[in-house]
Amino acid sequence: MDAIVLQILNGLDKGSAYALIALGLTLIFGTLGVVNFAHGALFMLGAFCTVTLSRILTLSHEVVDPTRKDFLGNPLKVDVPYIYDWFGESTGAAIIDWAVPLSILFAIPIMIGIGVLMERGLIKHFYKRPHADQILVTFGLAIVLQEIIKYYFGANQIPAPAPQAFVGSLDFGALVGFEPGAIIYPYWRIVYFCFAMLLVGAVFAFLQFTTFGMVVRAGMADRETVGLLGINIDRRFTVMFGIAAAVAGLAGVMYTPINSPNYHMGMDFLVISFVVVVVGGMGSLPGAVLAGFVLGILESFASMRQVIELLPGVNQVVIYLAAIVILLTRPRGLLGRRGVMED
Amino acid sequence: FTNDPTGSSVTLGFNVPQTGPYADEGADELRAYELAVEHLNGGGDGGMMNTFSSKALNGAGILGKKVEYVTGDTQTKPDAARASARSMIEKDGAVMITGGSSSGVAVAVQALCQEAGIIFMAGLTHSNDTTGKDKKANGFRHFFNSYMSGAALAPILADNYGKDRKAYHLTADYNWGYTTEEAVRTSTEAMGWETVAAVKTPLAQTDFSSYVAPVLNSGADVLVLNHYGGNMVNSLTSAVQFGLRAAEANGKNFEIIVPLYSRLMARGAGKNVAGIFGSTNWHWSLENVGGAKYAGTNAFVQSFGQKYGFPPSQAAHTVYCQTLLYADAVQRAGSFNPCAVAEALEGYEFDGLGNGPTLYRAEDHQCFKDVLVVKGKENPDNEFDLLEIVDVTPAAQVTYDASIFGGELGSCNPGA
Amino acid sequence: MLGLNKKDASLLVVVAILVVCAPILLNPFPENSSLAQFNAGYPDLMQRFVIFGIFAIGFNILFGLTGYLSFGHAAFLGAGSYAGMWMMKLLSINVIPAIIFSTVIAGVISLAIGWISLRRSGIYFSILTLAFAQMAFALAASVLTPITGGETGLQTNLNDPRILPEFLGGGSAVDGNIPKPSLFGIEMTASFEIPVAGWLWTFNWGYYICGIMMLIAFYVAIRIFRSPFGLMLKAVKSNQQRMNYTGLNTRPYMLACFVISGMYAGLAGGLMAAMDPQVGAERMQWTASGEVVLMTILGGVGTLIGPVLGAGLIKYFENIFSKINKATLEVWFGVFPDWMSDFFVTIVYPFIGKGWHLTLGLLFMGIVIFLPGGLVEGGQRIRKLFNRKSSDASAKANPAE
Amino acid sequence: MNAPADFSKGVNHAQTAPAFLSVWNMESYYGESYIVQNISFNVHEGEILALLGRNGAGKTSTLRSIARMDEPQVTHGEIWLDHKPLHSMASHQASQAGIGLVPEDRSIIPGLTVEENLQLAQIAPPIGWSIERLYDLFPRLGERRKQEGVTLSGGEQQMLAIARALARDIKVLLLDEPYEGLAPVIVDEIEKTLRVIKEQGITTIIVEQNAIRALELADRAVILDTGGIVFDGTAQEVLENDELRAEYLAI
Amino acid sequence: MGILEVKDVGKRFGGLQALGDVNLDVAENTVHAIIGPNGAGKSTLLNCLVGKLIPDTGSVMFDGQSVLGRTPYQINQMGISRVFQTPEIFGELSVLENMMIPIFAKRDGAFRLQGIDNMMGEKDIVEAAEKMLVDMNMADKREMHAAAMSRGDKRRLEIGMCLAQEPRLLLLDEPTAGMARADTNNTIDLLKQIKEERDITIAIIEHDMHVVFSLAERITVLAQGTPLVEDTPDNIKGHPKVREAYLGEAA
Ligand SMILES: Nc1ncnc2c1ncn2[C@@H]1O[C@H](COP(=O)(O)OP(=O)(O)OP(=O)(O)O)[C@@H](O)[C@H]1O
Ligand SMILES: Nc1ncnc2c1ncn2[C@@H]1O[C@H](COP(=O)(O)OP(=O)(O)OP(=O)(O)O)[C@@H](O)[C@H]1O
Ligand SMILES: CC(C)C[C@H](N)C(=O)O
Ligand SMILES: [Mg+2]
Ligand SMILES: [Mg+2]
Repeated sequence: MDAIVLQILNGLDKGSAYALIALGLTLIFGTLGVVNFAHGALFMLGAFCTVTLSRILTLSHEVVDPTRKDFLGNPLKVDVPYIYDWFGESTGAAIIDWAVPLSILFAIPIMIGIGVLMERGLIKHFYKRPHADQILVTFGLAIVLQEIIKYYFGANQIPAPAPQAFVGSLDFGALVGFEPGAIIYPYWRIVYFCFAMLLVGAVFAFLQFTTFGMVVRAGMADRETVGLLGINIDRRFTVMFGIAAAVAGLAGVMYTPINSPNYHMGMDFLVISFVVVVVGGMGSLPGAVLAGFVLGILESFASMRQVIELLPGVNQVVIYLAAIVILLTRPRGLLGRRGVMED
Repeated sequence: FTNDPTGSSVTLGFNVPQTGPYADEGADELRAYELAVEHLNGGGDGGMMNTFSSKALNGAGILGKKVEYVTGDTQTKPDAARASARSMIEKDGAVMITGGSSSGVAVAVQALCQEAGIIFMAGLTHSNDTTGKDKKANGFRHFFNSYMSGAALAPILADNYGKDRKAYHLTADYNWGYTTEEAVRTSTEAMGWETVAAVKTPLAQTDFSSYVAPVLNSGADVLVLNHYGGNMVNSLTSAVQFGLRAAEANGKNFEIIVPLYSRLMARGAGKNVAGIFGSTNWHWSLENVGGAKYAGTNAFVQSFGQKYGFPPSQAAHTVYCQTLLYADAVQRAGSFNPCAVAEALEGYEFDGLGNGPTLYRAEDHQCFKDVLVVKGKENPDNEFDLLEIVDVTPAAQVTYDASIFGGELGSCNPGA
Repeated sequence: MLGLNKKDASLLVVVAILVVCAPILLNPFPENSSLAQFNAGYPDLMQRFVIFGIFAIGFNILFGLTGYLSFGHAAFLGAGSYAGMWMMKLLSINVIPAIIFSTVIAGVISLAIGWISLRRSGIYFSILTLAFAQMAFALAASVLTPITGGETGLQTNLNDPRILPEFLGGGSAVDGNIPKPSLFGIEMTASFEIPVAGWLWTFNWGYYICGIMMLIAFYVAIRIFRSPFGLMLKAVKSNQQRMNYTGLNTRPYMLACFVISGMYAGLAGGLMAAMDPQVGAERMQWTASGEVVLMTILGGVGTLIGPVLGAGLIKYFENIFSKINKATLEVWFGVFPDWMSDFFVTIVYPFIGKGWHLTLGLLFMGIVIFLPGGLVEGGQRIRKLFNRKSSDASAKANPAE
Repeated sequence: MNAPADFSKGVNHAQTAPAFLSVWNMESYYGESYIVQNISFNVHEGEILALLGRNGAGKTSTLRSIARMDEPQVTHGEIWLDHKPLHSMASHQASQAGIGLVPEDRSIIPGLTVEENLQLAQIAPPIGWSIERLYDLFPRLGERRKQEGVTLSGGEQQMLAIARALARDIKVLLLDEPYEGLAPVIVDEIEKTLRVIKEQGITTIIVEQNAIRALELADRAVILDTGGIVFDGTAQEVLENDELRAEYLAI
Repeated sequence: MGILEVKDVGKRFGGLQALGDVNLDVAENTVHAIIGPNGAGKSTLLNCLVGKLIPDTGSVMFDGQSVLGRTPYQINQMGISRVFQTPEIFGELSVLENMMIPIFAKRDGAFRLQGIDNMMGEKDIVEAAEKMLVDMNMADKREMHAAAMSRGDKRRLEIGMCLAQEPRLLLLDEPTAGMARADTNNTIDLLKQIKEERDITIAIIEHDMHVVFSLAERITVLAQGTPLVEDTPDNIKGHPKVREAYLGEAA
């Protein structure tokens, strides 16, 4: 029983990662109809916003410490962050400690900027082009972004830990009446889940309670006619892209303490996020989120030892298996709309 | 034989991952290769050529021919690695291929070199198979292997954590993972440990939470992460997040073990590695800690550090050694003929390359030398000082019978 | 000729000539020149060009004609490779059974996957094929390790049975070495080299066998494009509804097309195993499926020769650009003064060697942005330019007309 | 028969333009094909103009050019609406300037209900008739307000397309075959509506195959053939000129 | 006993009874028109005949065999062809290719693998397609992309494609909508001629009374999903209820 609750919890946080990435992707892919292979790269860029901010915060000057030696036996040069000089050591250290949450503020304008730039400079010209061309150009862009990041940050992972206050885990089991220690759950993952729900809610609200969503959907289905009705659809597409980029970026920012970022993390998520969006149903935001959680939880269950022993290898294929079953029984995914990218 | 160098130079093929997850290891390997070539051609301070027990090398290239090299990208994919190696052989006329970053690649490229009649000097590969089940007459490995990691680690673990432990293994679902799990299991079980469970994790996994979370309730009190690279960074991060470091089980402190460590990896995992045991082939502080027996280490660190500004990784060290060893073997054999070179390497004993006295065993072309047991440092002095050498296990203790892994060496192929 | 119209026949002839002369054409730079780096005329790469050409031609039969974008074609390539390897391990080192069997197996598997995936269209179809391929990859890489060799892959071994009699390529090891794939005794790696002045031309048996297979594959593709069957496939792409109400059953057309395309992939896989006896599971990964998609788009979707060109370009970058290192650059720019050469090296370095992906990414973007129809469109534009120029010239020459 | 006024190219006609909507020397292309071939005509405020011609004559292309759709591309010429230069606008700007087009394929937006299709027209200014008023005009649409627009019957879709144009405050209504597919009684209804619209001062250009009906409604007529204007005059003239009708309209 | 017998067919869309107990009997080798107000269910009825929709109740028999439970292509192979209300053609193919496809379907059935046969080697089919193009008066458009044609031309092409199949029952949903008068008349003549020459039954939906009254031998008037009357054209013209609900002043 506790094992099951545990895997559901695990599925929730994996699900929130999938859901967040798929949410951003579905804004571009399910709503604007652009097969955006650079979406994973946006997620990755978000994560590197965190890395960049913590690099900025730890910008240092060197102080030679003659008592210690470096690997060549020379006196050790110690880096002292400027921020220590300005705010004093303890405040400075606290600011550095809170780099990840601070990055949210840092990342929002940057990611919106990147999204808008990308749309204006590139994607704009590809709405009417075949999906194949969109794949090629966005894949090319993804590679370029990745390589640039790799060039500056290297190929290995870079740790970006959560603030000290969120290190450690909650004894969730004890709270709901299991034995102590039966179900423990890291604080940061709880934060991630809540953050995901908040972001999903905000995006939903924006699209639900304004006509923005309807207009963009209409524009996707028939740009020409929407223009005929006096609506400047290009501008709305740009805004949509900016939002999508920001959502992807924030998903990346908050993900860094869970897995240390590297330049390749976007590609790792790319395929899964396409699967999630399509299983959720093209053009459906709730579908993408639902599918994210369903697949996340399924994956968690499939990686239970007992399950793997029963069916070796299910953990590796369960998402795809589920995708096949769902798409065969529900032709347009969980909540898909008719006619969106069916040809 | 294939690619007998006719001109005044000889070409070596450095086939390393330049893209993909091991690109940083690959980059470090490449630095070491360049350094080795410089030293072979008489440039720089000579590095370990000065401490190497064999004095056949004289700084005038190999057999008087200037050493040149070509580089290629394995992408850590057997297919791509073979394509790259084939182009080195067919297009550039390389006489020897070296490099690699994973056992899959090493096995694939080694087989290719066997077929083509070229010597293969393996780089970073740790699976037993490379010189076990899949060994080849034209292939040689300086790096240690899973078996040795297990054999070296087990006694230290028993000393530190006791003989009554229950281990839970998470194993990367591929050949290296299997052999490492197997090695650690057998050697710890021999100490009296019990293995509660061993779960295979997909190689492409990035979030290990659903594998890590159930560990605490399984009755285990030790978690063994048979992971490397990104896998290990992520699984260790998950394990720490789920409070395993702080937890108690069966009345003991819960412990985590990482059988194969590398410094580059430790950097990715950050503070999470503190206090965690593992093994490694070599570390830049070895001579400072272990004394003159490990001569060569400081010479190498010095010349590498001067050139690049940071200490070499174990990957850099092993490929530097491999390059010198090859050059030396050619020099001693007096010929580039792969069969002559192989003969010169087989059963060769040497010293001064930073690992102490070492044997290139004839039966399986595996090097036997001391193995380092290391631990993540609690309070690193500087950004390179992440691992602390806990113990050095003597070579004798990690030596095994050459036949235990099966496989056939075949006969050396000099090529057409 | 051969039932082709004049235009197609001349295209086939041109391709055939290119294939035959490739060892010369791809080695334009003398052996010892500093540009020899850019030579691609060595057996392994030439084999890859034509093998991936076959793969892309087959993919284009599906994608170019019907518009169905399969994201799982690598599964068929991989299955073909494994099948071919097993033939070389079990039956004979002769490549013929390997090639035949790999094509057949890929056909059978694509029949099964196509049967299910073709129930959906558009993006849903793409994701179904992707899911199947990813499952195949995951299984090959782990659970099926006894058959596939897992992540390390499958190789020929000293003690493989090879039960066919020796003259058919059966039999075991030759003095401690594994026999090499061959065609009735001609080893795939066997080449003869002709040095001409500063050039060295390598004519390789394996390459020519692949080349012949590609020409056959290309010919069959032309015939399919020009057949009523091809017309039906284009009609499926254009309007399935009209197809149905015209009394045509689209399912078998699609399935036949899918299987043919899968068999092309299987053939390519079989040839890969035959040229280089080693298969790794990553050959089936989505990135491999994605690669053939990129090749096809890069060359020109729905064109006959485009996919081959796209395949060539990507493989060229992967194999040639990735091998240029700093030392090579220093040699090239050595003629300039030091500061200039340093400057050039710094500028160029991020784009070559380990930066080859960056160049490839930029190339992808550049081509789609500036040549929407892929490389083939580029060619057409150049030709148009020439035509215009020459017609301008003739117009000037004959002002009276 | 008035010959189209001849204005030299490149002059700013805003001040000299005698009419409410003026098209000067307009040329449009679909890719490389030259479709609208240098046409000029004027429409006065409050007037109904019938634009007639055979299939493929270029009627739709002319309307689309005026509405500033991406295709066909207007490569030359000027279009002025009430002293505003339509030729330098994008379609959404033209719409905001007062152009309303009822396209020949109706272009009901898939995925949106009838009501959403109408709401969409009232997002950008200027806003015209209220949705309730439109439902009064076409009660069938009111009954089907929650139904997805594209599942309406052919005739219902036509009503929706006209209603959608009226939902905006337009100055010029461009109708591309508005009677097509409508039952005769409904055609009568729409004709009445068009007269009402005219009374409100809205200018209309109507393209219609049912030429007689269109001419009975219209004040003036322009006849197109292979992309050029072959007649520009009053509707009455066409109705009376049998030769003209026989040659270009086959009636 | 007609060739097509529709018995008690009903179809609901959610709360809307689009068809209720429709009975229809079309005699062999006649032209039967179905008219009625917009949204009466005419297209829906046609959809039930060709397998696009499955009726909730009732039966549809063609030549003694049930149509229900068969897929569209099977129904077509039985000898029923349909022209849609909005043109359904192969936009990316040339006009000639468009015309060849139905002829292939006629000759080879629902599926035949002609993997490497040469299309242009099929002389008979090319000739038949070209002849049909001449008949449809569009031989000059032979090489054009079908999508680039004007809408009237697309419709003509679609009719030609259906006729090329030589169906036994031809269903036409507003075939002349948007067609110029001259071509409408041509089409009427063509349909008449084909009916004379071949054993063909035609069911036609039209709002253009000129077409209806020139072609139809019997007329069914559908209103709100049920047949109002069925009679000869002359009687329908004079029927007061029909005049009121549908024809208006047109008749
Ligand atoms: N998208 C297109 N691409 C190329 N040519 C086109 C395109 N659309 C229309 N044409 C061509 O432009 C010409 C004029 O077409 P247009 O649709 O304006 O005619 P129309 O007068 O509206 O005819 P109809 O009465 O049939 O609707 C036709 O010859 C047609 O073939
Ligand atoms: N898929 C559907 N879902 C809901 N309602 C539908 C659907 N298809 C048709 N209807 C409704 O059923 C009714 C009958 O539609 P149908 O298309 O058969 O009319 P029709 O007689 O052909 O009219 P018209 O002459 O205008 O083409 C209409 O009111 C239409 O809105
Ligand atoms: C990089 C190596 C030391 C470990 C690697 N995973 C292997 O297969 O051997
Ligand atoms: Mg028109
Ligand atoms: Mg209808």
